[in-house]
Amino acid sequence: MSARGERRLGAALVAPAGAALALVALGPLLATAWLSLRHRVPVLGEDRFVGLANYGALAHDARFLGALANTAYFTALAVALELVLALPLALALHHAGRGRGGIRAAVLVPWILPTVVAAKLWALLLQPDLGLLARIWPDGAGAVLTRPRLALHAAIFVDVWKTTPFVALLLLAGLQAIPEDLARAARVDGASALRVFRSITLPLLRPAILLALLFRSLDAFRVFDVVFVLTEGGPGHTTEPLSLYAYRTLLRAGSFGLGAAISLVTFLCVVAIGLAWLSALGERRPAEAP
Amino acid sequence: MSVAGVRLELESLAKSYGGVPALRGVSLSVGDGKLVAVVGPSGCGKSTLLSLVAGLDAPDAGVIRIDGRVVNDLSPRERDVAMVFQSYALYPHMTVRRNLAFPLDVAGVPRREIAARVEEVAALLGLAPLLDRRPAALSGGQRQRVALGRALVRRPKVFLLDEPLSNLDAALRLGVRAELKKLHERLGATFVYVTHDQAEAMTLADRIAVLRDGALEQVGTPREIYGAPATAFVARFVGTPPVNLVAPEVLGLPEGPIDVALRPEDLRVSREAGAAGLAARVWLVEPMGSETWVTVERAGARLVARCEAAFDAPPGAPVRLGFDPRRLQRFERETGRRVVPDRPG
Amino acid sequence: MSVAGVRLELESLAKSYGGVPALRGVSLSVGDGKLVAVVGPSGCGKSTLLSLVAGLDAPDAGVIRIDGRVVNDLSPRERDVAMVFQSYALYPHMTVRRNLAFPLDVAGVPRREIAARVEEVAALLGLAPLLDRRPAALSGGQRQRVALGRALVRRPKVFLLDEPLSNLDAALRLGVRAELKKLHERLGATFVYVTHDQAEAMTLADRIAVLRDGALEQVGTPREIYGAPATAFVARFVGTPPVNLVAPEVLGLPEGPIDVALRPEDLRVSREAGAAGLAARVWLVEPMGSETWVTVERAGARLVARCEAAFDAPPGAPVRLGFDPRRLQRFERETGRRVVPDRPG
Amino acid sequence: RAREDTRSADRLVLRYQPLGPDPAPFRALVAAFERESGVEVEVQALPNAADLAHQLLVTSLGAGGQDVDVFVLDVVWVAELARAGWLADLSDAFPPARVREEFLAGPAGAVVQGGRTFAVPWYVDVGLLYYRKDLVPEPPRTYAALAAAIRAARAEAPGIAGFLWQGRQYEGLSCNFFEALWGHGGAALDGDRLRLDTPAAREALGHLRRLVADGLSPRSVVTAAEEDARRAFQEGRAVFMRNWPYAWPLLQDPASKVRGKVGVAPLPGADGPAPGALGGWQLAVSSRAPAARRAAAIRLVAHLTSPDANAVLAIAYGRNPARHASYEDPRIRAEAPFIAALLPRVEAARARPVTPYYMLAADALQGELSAAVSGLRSPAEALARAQAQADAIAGVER
Amino acid sequence: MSPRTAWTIALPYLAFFLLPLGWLALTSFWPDAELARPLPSHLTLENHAAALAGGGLARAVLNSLLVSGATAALALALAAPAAFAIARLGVRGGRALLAAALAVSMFPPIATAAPLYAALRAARLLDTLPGLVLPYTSFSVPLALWLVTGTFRALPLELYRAARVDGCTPLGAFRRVLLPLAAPGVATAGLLVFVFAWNELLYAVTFLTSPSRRTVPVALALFGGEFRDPFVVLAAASMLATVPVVAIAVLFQRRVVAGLTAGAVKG
Ligand SMILES: Nc1ncnc2c1ncn2[C@@H]1O[C@H](COP(=O)(O)OP(=O)(O)OP(=O)(O)O)[C@@H](O)[C@H]1O
Ligand SMILES: Nc1ncnc2c1ncn2[C@@H]1O[C@H](COP(=O)(O)OP(=O)(O)OP(=O)(O)O)[C@@H](O)[C@H]1O
Ligand SMILES: [Mg+2]
Ligand SMILES: [Mg+2]
Repeated sequence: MSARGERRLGAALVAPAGAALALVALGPLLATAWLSLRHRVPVLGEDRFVGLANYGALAHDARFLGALANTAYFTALAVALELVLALPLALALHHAGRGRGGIRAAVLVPWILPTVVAAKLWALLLQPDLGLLARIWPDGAGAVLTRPRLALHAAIFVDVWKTTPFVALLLLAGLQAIPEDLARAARVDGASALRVFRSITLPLLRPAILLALLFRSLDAFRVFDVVFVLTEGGPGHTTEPLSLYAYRTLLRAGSFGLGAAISLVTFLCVVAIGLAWLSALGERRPAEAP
Repeated sequence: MSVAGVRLELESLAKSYGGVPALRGVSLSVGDGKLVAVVGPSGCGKSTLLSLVAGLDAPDAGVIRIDGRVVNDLSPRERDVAMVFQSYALYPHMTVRRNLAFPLDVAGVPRREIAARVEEVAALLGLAPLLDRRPAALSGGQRQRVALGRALVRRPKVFLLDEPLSNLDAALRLGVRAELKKLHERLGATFVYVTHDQAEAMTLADRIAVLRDGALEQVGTPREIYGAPATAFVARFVGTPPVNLVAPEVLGLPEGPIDVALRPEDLRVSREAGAAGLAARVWLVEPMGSETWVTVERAGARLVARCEAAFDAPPGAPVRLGFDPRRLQRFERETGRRVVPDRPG
Repeated sequence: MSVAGVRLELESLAKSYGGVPALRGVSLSVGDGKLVAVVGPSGCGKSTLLSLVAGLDAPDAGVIRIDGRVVNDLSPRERDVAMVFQSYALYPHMTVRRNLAFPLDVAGVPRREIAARVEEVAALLGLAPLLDRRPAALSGGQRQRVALGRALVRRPKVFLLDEPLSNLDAALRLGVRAELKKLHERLGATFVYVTHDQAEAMTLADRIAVLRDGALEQVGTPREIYGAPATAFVARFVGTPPVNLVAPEVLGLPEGPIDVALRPEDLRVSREAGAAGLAARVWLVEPMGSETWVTVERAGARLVARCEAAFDAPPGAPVRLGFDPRRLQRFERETGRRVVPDRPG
Repeated sequence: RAREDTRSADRLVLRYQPLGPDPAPFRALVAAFERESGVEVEVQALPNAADLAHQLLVTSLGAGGQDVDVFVLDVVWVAELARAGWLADLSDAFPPARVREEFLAGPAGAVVQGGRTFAVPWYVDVGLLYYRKDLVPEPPRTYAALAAAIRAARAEAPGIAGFLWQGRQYEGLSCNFFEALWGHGGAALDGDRLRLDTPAAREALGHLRRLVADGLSPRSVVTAAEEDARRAFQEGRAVFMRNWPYAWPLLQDPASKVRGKVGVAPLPGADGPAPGALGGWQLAVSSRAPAARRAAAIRLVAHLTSPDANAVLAIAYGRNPARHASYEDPRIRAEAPFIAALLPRVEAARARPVTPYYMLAADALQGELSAAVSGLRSPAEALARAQAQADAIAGVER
Repeated sequence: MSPRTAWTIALPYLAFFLLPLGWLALTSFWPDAELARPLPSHLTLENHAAALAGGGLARAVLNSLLVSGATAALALALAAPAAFAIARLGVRGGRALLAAALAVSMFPPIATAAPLYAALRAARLLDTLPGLVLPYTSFSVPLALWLVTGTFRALPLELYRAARVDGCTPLGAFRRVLLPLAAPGVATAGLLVFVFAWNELLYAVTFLTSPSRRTVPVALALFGGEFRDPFVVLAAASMLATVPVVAIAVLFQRRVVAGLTAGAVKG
């Protein structure tokens, strides 16, 4: 097969995935983009083109700006913690000899548990009055949910608890791809375990870290369930993320145009984050040898 | 800047991989600043030996001493050895320069000195123009040179080199070999050098250790190994083309429970019709440029002789063989052990 | 079972990697069922050449013809070539047996025949006891043999071998080399054989192609390459130890814009006090077992001579040098090109 | 064309939220209709999360399909969905006058919009004051009495919490707020317009905030929903609780620590008892259903809202009937006396503002209420902001 | 890192992850009326019985396994060849596709629910399991695509080349050499996608209406009453429903092993 033939084959292989994406994801995207340019409130019988007015309204919407800040804070802190916690865990999972299968599966359970249940479990544990934590530590951690400035951290905590296994699993997959010879060579070169980690493992893990960062920060930016179950955005919208605002605007309040605009802004933020990660951490891969 | 070499002692080292023995009790002592070449057939345990010394694998049994100190429980880092891996094990994410600098960097050598030493070693190995490439953009031989360079930039107590020159061309190999010799003399570090190249072993080594199936067959100076091999195996293993190991009858000697060995350079082949010697027929003539290897057939056995470059003869041509009986070596046919006294004709 | 060899023609092949030229217009024609050895310094483009022929990379320019048919646009599979990769490229998830069987399996060869051919090739390469291991559990030489075996089980039109024996010990290498020669004769397939081992090139090849910096320096029979090198580069490149390439004055000849080359085996070194010849001093004596390499110093230049094994002298000892002037070769100093006529004394 | 559109007239889709763990009594009720009418009913359960249910309705109705025929509505959705044109006009089968006559005033007011009936009340809920009979001799009728009763009870049972209610940022908080508002003599609706920034509203919200700030209510109420309050109260950890009737049977559970010690009273007000917020569900018919199916659907609604059905719901699921008469139903009086006794409460119950954009505004309102209750903002500021948002929404309409 | 160190590091994590789960497990045996107490007076199986009553949960687990399994299989079937093409065939715009995949998949689900509902209705796929598998697949293709592409890129290029010379078509080399070696990445992707589909609620609750087609999250969401929150039953149900997935995770995990490419190439 010629190079051209190969490229044609490549296109053929990529096409189904591309089509699946375009079909199911691109359509709604465009529909939403169009909707965001309209003022559409079916329950009020409103439906007209307003251009960028919805976006203009958002620029002055304190609730929107608050949600944006909440989301950004949530994303930054949750993802950072998850990564920092997942890395040692992934290494431990990678190196655990006997009983590896068991501990890997065990660690995964929080992530397998349906989010609703996980969040409810923590809502119960963190309940300011009756929760286990409140009993052990009244007014301290037990009361986080009642404190506007702390409640968001509870959501971050639950997200970390639930999602660290996911990140660890991604990193583990990356670790498995690093040839063992390299660490051996580095140790003979005099590197301490820490140095091997810093100079060999970490750089070679970069693609996996990038992947984890990308998917986690994009996903965290769309956080919904955890907050919804834990606080529903309260007290006083202090824990409300963009997705919850969009959800309420779209479906509760039935203001489709504005909801679409919020969704689209969320989406654009997500795209920006993705691009930022890609350019900050993107691989510069060398041409390959014959 | 010279590091005093240290004594490396191995005592009854044994190692097996999942039941397959790779080393079966190897004892070897390498003196301060000496270079021992480890040779042996493919799969005999050479690389295993190095990785035990480096501390990359733990021996199943036996003791490793560096400088009199038992290092079995030390990490590779604490053993202070440099190693060239047979598989190179270059760091794919680092440029050649950073690959070379890595051991120094780890050791906390000042930046300026690192740069100088990297340049030096790169010049030595002809890597200077490649310093900013990644290993993936190098040819096989270039990669091997980086692997070697990464060991040579250091000044460890012990160098462990696993076929460091196998993928280099003859001219380069010769040059690097000479540099290695100089380096060895200058540093006085102890070297363990695994090679398949006899010229390397002969020219570089103070002593050669012949490994066979995970056990030492003989350890000796190059001259001893070549001139007085302890076993038929060693005799056959060193020398290119290999020694002629045949029943004594083939060379017109009395029968016996022995085999006799005669080096190809000690077998004279003459085409002159009237020449004295044993009658034989040419089987194969291989011109090597500087000389010609002639395989002859006699009494059902084949013998190789190194002849001058100009030698030529068609297969089947009758020739006469001559040799100096003093150069014959005798080995028990059963055990392969050398028959002493072996001097008399 | 013999496959007719095919003619392999390369025309002005060029290839560069991100601006770095690896091949700069190589034209080479390998006749039906011939074996051409490709030699050259590390990084000169040998592996690149093979990967272009195999169809693994597309040339930037040039034409590749197999059997008269332009194959530039054919996939490796359609070109029907077998290749040994310098880096082995074994399938790590398959046992040795499945690695060896793989090309046959892909080609849809019946199971029974696959088994037979795998056994055959495994026996040939001494891999029989290792058939059920994975590559990770093999030694370096064993891996290389698997890589070779995977190419040899097939019966393709063209074999491309990239240093297939570099990690094998001398004895094994000799054996495999002989088997390769037999195989080549039996199959009659066309071989392109990259090697650093001169003995391999000389004994196996019908023709040797000397590559330098991505361009062909000379193509010729082994005898031509060794006996009548077209350039000083070729002269220096073949022969171990390498040819002595010096200014004519060093050998007591009249000055001129040329260098003269003398093979080490053509330089006689004599310790006898009264011997005739040029005066020189011993610089280094390297006993190789079968012979001794003696480096002498004269007029600021160093010359190597191959002497008999028994030769010995302390460094600095005065010696006399002799040579047959007819064996001298002359090269323009500027261009490196051979000066013709070069026969006269 | 989609499967749903070709569905024949004798097959209805009913979407509702499960009434309780045991579906059998409800199934029997539906089965009775199927037998009588020969129409098959496919029952689809919605999750019991009001927001999610609302979303599903909006999604499937908004898609313009005939995916459902009969569905349940929260009291506050009727105006909105009717305005959107998604609800069939049921005035022929259920003339407004008859609805007003047969059903409780609150729900009747919610389902009749602009002189037409868009839904039929199914069952109702009402906010109640639960109190500890063992600690409080007489249920308080005013806020001041409530505070005094708490202090008195605390002298008897030190450390006990005072008044539990629902302060989490969700619709429950709105109910609590409107109850306080009515308790302070205020009202939120001025014609079609929501009036939130009024002195009464400021007082009401200030009152809620003070409950927390003064320690009459534990701080945890700012995150509490019904179950949080109920569980704590059931453990005997509080003197008073504002909750719906559903809590009653649970408080009487054999494992309950307050079994037999609980009384129910109207919510206190500034000067006397205040009305409880009206909750509950209505049944509506999709305007998209073709005529034939719509007729069957209306019959199903009639069946499910009949006095008999009211009795089944009351007895099997503890739901308060929407019909006046049912409170006199001997079956209910015998088997669910607590429900029967609630008649004064449900008659007094008041609906949250009945306006098409209640849902739009409530969303903004909840956040501000929560902010005030948890001390983030002063009640005045919070209400001003809520008013601004409500106006923005309403203003857009103009 | 020695296995011992690894365990030392892992133990606090295990505690962190498992203690709350232990509490959840305990809760599932907790009498509902006593949930507000520090400890239950006795343990009961009533909650489990309630969770299993009517067979709805078992049915939901089955549905979820079907949906998640199909999603994982389909996503991998779409993503693996595309990843191969991007990593090895030099498809033009491969990176662009990766980026686009990423972006598109990151669209807030809430914004897509309504348009997808309409699309599925038009395709007569509403209230069918395939109708759920389709959107799940396209939203999980990007993760699988990225993960598997990365894994393919980490494999030595020489292996692909060797397979080609040995007579494989590009697809043959993909199937016989690259795919087995990418097992850790593929298994990880499969597991991640599986769990994504397993946990998804919004689409499931929107697109599925028949009780017989409910997935686990939907079934769990239906346990509540209007105000009642029978957390103990939910705990029991989620414990029961999670067991099969953990078993599946263990199976997937078997394939996530190191050193698959050891011994392949030198250099
Ligand atoms: N990906 C690449 N990028 C840049 N340069 C490359 C790349 N691959 C190979 N080269 C260079 O191309 C030249 C030819 O490489 P090639 O592998 O063909 O050499 P070779 O003759 O096989 O050498 P060796 O004997 O060392 O294996 C080398 O100088 C090498 O550094
Ligand atoms: N992981 C393993 N599992 C099983 N056997 C192994 C393993 N590693 C090595 N071996 C075997 O141990 C023996 C010694 O291997 P080693 O690598 O030391 O050989 P070597 O002398 O270096 O050979 P070569 O010259 O071919 O590199 C070999 O026979 C090899 O097959
Ligand atoms: Mg080895
Ligand atoms: Mg090469």
